[in-house]
Amino acid sequence: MKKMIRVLAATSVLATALPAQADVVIGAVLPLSGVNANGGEDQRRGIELAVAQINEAGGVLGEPLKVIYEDSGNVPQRAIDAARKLVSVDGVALVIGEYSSGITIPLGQYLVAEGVPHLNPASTSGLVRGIGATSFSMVGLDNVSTEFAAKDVLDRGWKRVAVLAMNNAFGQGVANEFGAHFAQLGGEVTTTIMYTSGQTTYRRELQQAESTEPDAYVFTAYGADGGLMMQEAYELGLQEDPWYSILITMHNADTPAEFKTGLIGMDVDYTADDTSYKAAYEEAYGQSFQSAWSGYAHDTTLFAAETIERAGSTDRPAVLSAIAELGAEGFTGVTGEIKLDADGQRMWQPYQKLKVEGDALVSHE
Amino acid sequence: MIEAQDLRAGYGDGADILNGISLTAGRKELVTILGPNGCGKSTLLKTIAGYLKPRSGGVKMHGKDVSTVPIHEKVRHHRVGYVPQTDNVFRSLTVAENLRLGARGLDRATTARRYDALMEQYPVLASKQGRKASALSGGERQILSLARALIAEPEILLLDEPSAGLSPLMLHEVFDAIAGIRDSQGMCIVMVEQNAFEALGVADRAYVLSLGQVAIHAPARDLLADPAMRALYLGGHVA
Amino acid sequence: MVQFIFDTLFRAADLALIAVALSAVYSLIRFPNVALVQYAVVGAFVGMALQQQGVPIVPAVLLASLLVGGIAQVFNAVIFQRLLRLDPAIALIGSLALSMVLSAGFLLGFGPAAQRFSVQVAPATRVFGVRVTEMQVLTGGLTVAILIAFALLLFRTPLGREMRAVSTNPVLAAATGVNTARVTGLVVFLSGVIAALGGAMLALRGSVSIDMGTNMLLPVFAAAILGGLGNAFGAVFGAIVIAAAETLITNLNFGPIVGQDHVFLPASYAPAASFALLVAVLLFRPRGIFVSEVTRV
Amino acid sequence: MSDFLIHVISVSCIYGILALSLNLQAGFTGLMNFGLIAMFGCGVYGAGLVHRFGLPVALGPALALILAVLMGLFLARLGRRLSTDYWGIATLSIAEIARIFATNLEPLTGGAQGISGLPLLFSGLRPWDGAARLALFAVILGVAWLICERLVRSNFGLGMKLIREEPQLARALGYDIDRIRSTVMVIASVIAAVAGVLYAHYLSFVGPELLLAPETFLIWAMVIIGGIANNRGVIAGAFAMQFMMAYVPFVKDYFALPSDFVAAARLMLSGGVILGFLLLRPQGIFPERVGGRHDH
Amino acid sequence: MTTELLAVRGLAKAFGLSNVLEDVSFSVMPGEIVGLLGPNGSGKSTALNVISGFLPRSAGTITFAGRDISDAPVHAITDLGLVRTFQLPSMPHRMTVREVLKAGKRDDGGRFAPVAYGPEIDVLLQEFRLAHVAGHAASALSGGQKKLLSVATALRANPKLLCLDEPTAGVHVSLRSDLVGVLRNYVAQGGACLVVEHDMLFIRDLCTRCIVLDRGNIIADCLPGELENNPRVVEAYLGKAIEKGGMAQ
Repeated sequence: MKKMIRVLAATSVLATALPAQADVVIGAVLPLSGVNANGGEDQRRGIELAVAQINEAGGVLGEPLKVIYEDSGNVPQRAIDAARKLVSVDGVALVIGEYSSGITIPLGQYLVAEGVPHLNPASTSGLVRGIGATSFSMVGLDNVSTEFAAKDVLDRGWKRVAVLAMNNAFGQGVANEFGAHFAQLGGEVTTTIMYTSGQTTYRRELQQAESTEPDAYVFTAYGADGGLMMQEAYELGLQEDPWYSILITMHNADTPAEFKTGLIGMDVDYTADDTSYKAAYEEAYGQSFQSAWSGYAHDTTLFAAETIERAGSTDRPAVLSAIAELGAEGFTGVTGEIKLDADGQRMWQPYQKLKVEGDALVSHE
Repeated sequence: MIEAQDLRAGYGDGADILNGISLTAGRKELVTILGPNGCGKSTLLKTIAGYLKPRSGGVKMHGKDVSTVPIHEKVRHHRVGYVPQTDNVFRSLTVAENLRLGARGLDRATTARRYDALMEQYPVLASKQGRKASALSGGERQILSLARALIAEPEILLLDEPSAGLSPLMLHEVFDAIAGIRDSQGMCIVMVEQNAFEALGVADRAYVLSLGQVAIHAPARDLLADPAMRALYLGGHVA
Repeated sequence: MVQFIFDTLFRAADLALIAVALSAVYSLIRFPNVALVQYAVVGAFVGMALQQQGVPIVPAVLLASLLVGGIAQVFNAVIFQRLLRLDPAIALIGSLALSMVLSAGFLLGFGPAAQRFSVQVAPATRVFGVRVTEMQVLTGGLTVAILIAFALLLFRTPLGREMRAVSTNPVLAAATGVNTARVTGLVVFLSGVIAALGGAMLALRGSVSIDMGTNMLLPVFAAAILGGLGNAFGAVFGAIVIAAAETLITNLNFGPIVGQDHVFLPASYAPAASFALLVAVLLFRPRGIFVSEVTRV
Repeated sequence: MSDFLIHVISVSCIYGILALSLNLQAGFTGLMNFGLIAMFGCGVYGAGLVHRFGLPVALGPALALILAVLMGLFLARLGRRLSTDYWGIATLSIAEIARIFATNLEPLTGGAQGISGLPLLFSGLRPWDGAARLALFAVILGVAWLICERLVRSNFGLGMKLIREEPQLARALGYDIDRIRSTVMVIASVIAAVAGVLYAHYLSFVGPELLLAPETFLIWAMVIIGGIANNRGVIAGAFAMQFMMAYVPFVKDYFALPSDFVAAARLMLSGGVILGFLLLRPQGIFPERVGGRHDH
Repeated sequence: MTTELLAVRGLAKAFGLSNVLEDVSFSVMPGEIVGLLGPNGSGKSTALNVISGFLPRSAGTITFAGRDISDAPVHAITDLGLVRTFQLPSMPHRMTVREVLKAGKRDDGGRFAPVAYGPEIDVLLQEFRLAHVAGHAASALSGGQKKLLSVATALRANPKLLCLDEPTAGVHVSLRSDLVGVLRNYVAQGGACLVVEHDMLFIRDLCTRCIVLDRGNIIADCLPGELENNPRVVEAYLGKAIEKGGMAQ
């Protein structure tokens, strides 16, 4: 028993000793490990670039802006634990997070319950809308993107398609919304296959899809999953039929060129009119965008800094009303204009049609 | 050929099971170790064989101290053969494979020669060379395990209750075989037995153990005639 | 149908090597060593790392397997021999713990993403109306070759005879002059090598991520237990049964039943099929279908 | 700051309850359950399903109880003819099957996205809600501890210990091994499910990730570090592990380590602690008190 | 006429093809101490295992205290009052001698009632000379002490019939007479014993009747004193060695 008390005492001393607060601090919960680690890393890059840009221009409220990154490990409860640390120990002004909708939703609900402003930089499931009053999306939701995709697919003359999506909130949202829009526009979904992310093979799923003899395969996949799926589709000879990827940048970087020849798809448009961000990214990291999400994370950070500046303090109620104000007014970042609707969701965002050329993605109208 | 001096041994950190036992056995001699259940017979044999390290005292074979030499090295380098009590054949291996295992380390020609000789000596085995050992009867297994030890031509043979689980008829066959080995090959044999009177019938000398100590040490013939022995098994007790 | 058989066989090949290694080592060291599945991942990762250092693929895989064999021996000597003295169940917990530590090591060393050997990948060709890729044929053939080589070693050589002798009766084997510690060490080494080769074959056919060990754990165990743990070649049979069950459950079209064209069970139920089979076997035939030589106490 | 400490202690209490449950099975009865998380899952999903289908919150514990009893009985039945290691693998399989179904039975369980928005306990007491929850958890932990202590010190407890080490002797003395096992499994399962219900209403989210196998091993680490078959010890172990887990991110911040470190360190901690203790101090920090308070 | 406590009729047990027990019938009355003897491999231990429910029978019936227990599970048989010990008792290492002794009697004051160590435990500890090791781990006892503990534990269960498997093997000579005293005392208070034993002196001191098994069949059922003069018994024990020249008396 004595030992236990000693352990407790030691850890609580450790706990109070660690956080050092001087700067304006915001938190970010990202999937820095797990299957979405590449996406999470790309988000982190976007945030870093934004922080550099803000601090170069004098910071926020006269202080340098600091972002504390926490890893969700792609697990909801870890994400909530991480948020708890950010909120109660680091005392952050607001929290940016996460990547996949299945985690963003419980994370957001926790933050809403705590009264902490939550900015969603990436998750597009329709369910995000219901998180709560102090949660805001810096990205347009599925209903917008899948309608765009369904139209694009039909325009290319493919009437019967098999849909593959990962079995989580985002994938289920995409599959349902796409199916609804596609049927409404007169197409037919032959089968909808929900696969578990992180497998070592997707042959079974691919063969299930193939047996329905579709005109084309419509799929969405995270980084490593997408790469493997494209390789196996190639090996199985399924690429004789066209493949169409919803949010193609999620896995493009993880897919070797030889397995994605002829792949087309759509994604959010992250370079709007302004190419300076693209240049900064390439200079800093020596490669082109790994996904669309760095741009959104970048804009989310800029948006956050701007609201704190407007609020005049890191006081949460003040920050919240500043977000509402700025959202109604509109704010222009590298992904175009961010304007929020009554639910705090981004009303519009640009999309682009893309195709693979070698290793890179190019516009494909 | 075997000299055990004041052996003390036990399992794990348990109490001593052998409380200072000394024993000798010479060439062309069949020595049997007797005693009631739990007196330490098998433990003594295991300690001599090298399964168990003595806590004190020592074992010499051919005049060399081998107290800490593990069993497999004794078999390979000190010409020792050991036949455990039950479960003494490799059930999943064929009769031929069992014998070949016994002949490990020997060249092909020698193996073949001795193999054939054993087949001639033990016709029960010859007819079942390709069978799995698990298909043999209890007596056949006993013979097989004996043959497996003999193929390496040991000079010292340690037997742990060769009669265990055998029918009386089979028992005589096995004991006769053992006595035959001593006589024909001049081997030194130490045999632990429950079947006291049968064992005494073939043995030269006997040690009777009680609670981890030697209670009686005498020539087998004398013991067989000894009323104390009769008492031990039919209503007597050695204090 | 032909496609079904091929899918089953290739899935069985995924499992067979690791399951055989597991069974072989179980026959001598009587506890289910969960870490063996992670050895397969180590083998694949080390092979890929060597290839990235410029070692050609064949020596890279061989070198990696030998290395894993050595690692298996070290872990066995340092960890499992000591834990087994306490209790086989403790050794099982230890092997689970070792698996976690190894996963952590992979995460730090190789990152979370799936990795591949850099080999030429060609699209599948059709044989008997079934699509097979060059790599599938090659690795499948190699798997069979490794299994045959292991069988020959076990049943046709004096060393194999000693291995079988030690596994059926270690006490007697020692009494026959077999150095049981050396034979056990050798089998541990071989199990590491075979598991690593199994991992490399998997990596050659697709990709290997740090989660592979966790994902393979139960199917491999299901195969090994189905075949009767300790019965090395029963494990091959077990692998085929498990593979068939997994393939069947994902190939069944429930569409007609519910009045649609195509409704499949999600393929992610496939592992549940193998686990359920495992549980059923344990419920009704607690010692596997082929009762092995190992009598359990 | 103190909020975070309250959080860590609250979660430690919940894990303390789980550690007690595992200790009852593995520590005192020798039942090596590697699927403990499925019992916890009965509680989590009991609460979650009730919420998802709009039933009164109070039905959550009831549903959890029913699921837990069934789970306990099934695992005990499975163990009837199996040796320890086979049973361990079997329990691991059951837990994985449960997780796979939780992930895929979307209409029932909400699938991979889980069930969110469960009512948070005492949310009306803000800002004292955290402390109130902690108090509740501590009380329930205390009650669980009392139940476990009473159980292992009873005549029944002697039977458990006898079964753990000498089942043959236990049988010869007339102990009905199957019945004692089933009873222990059901009690332990219910205790774990209570922890699950509390956790679900604490996290306000229920998802299949809660049922991942490494979570079971985390609880094993707690039991092994604290001292197997020592009820106070395993609670101490739960606190120690939870605090270490919770402070890994701070270590990362402090030394500016890469973010992969957190995930790896957590795995390394549970695995390494188990291995280290098994090799160097298998009896744990607080060893079992053989003989209890009556023997000196 | 008093009714039989234990009645065994036509009991047979085969392992695979070998018949270990062929046709065994005998009974035990209250107040009796029956010795079950026989050379190695005669089936004594197997008989004990089948009667106590540890092995399934192949044929025959077993009744105990008026109930058919032929197929009853071990715990049910024990509940009726038939308690056994083992030839090589192994004891737990994380329970004390006192705890093991306590565990001999189940449901003492209720299943979930706290364990209380009453004076009867101390009496038993004294009687079996285990008081000085009462707080030690049971596994740390010597082989003989374990034997004594197992007998004491079985006695705690207040059995109607106590079945002992070689209770004296490994037990120190000075303790054997104590054991005889304790068992006599127990029988005097209404118990009965069935003892598998090698030590003839012990048998002669203790038993009221002896049953001798050979190769799965009963070859004698007599008083202990009559054993030496029973030619079948002598033959079974001494075999052909006699003819071969031994036993020259």
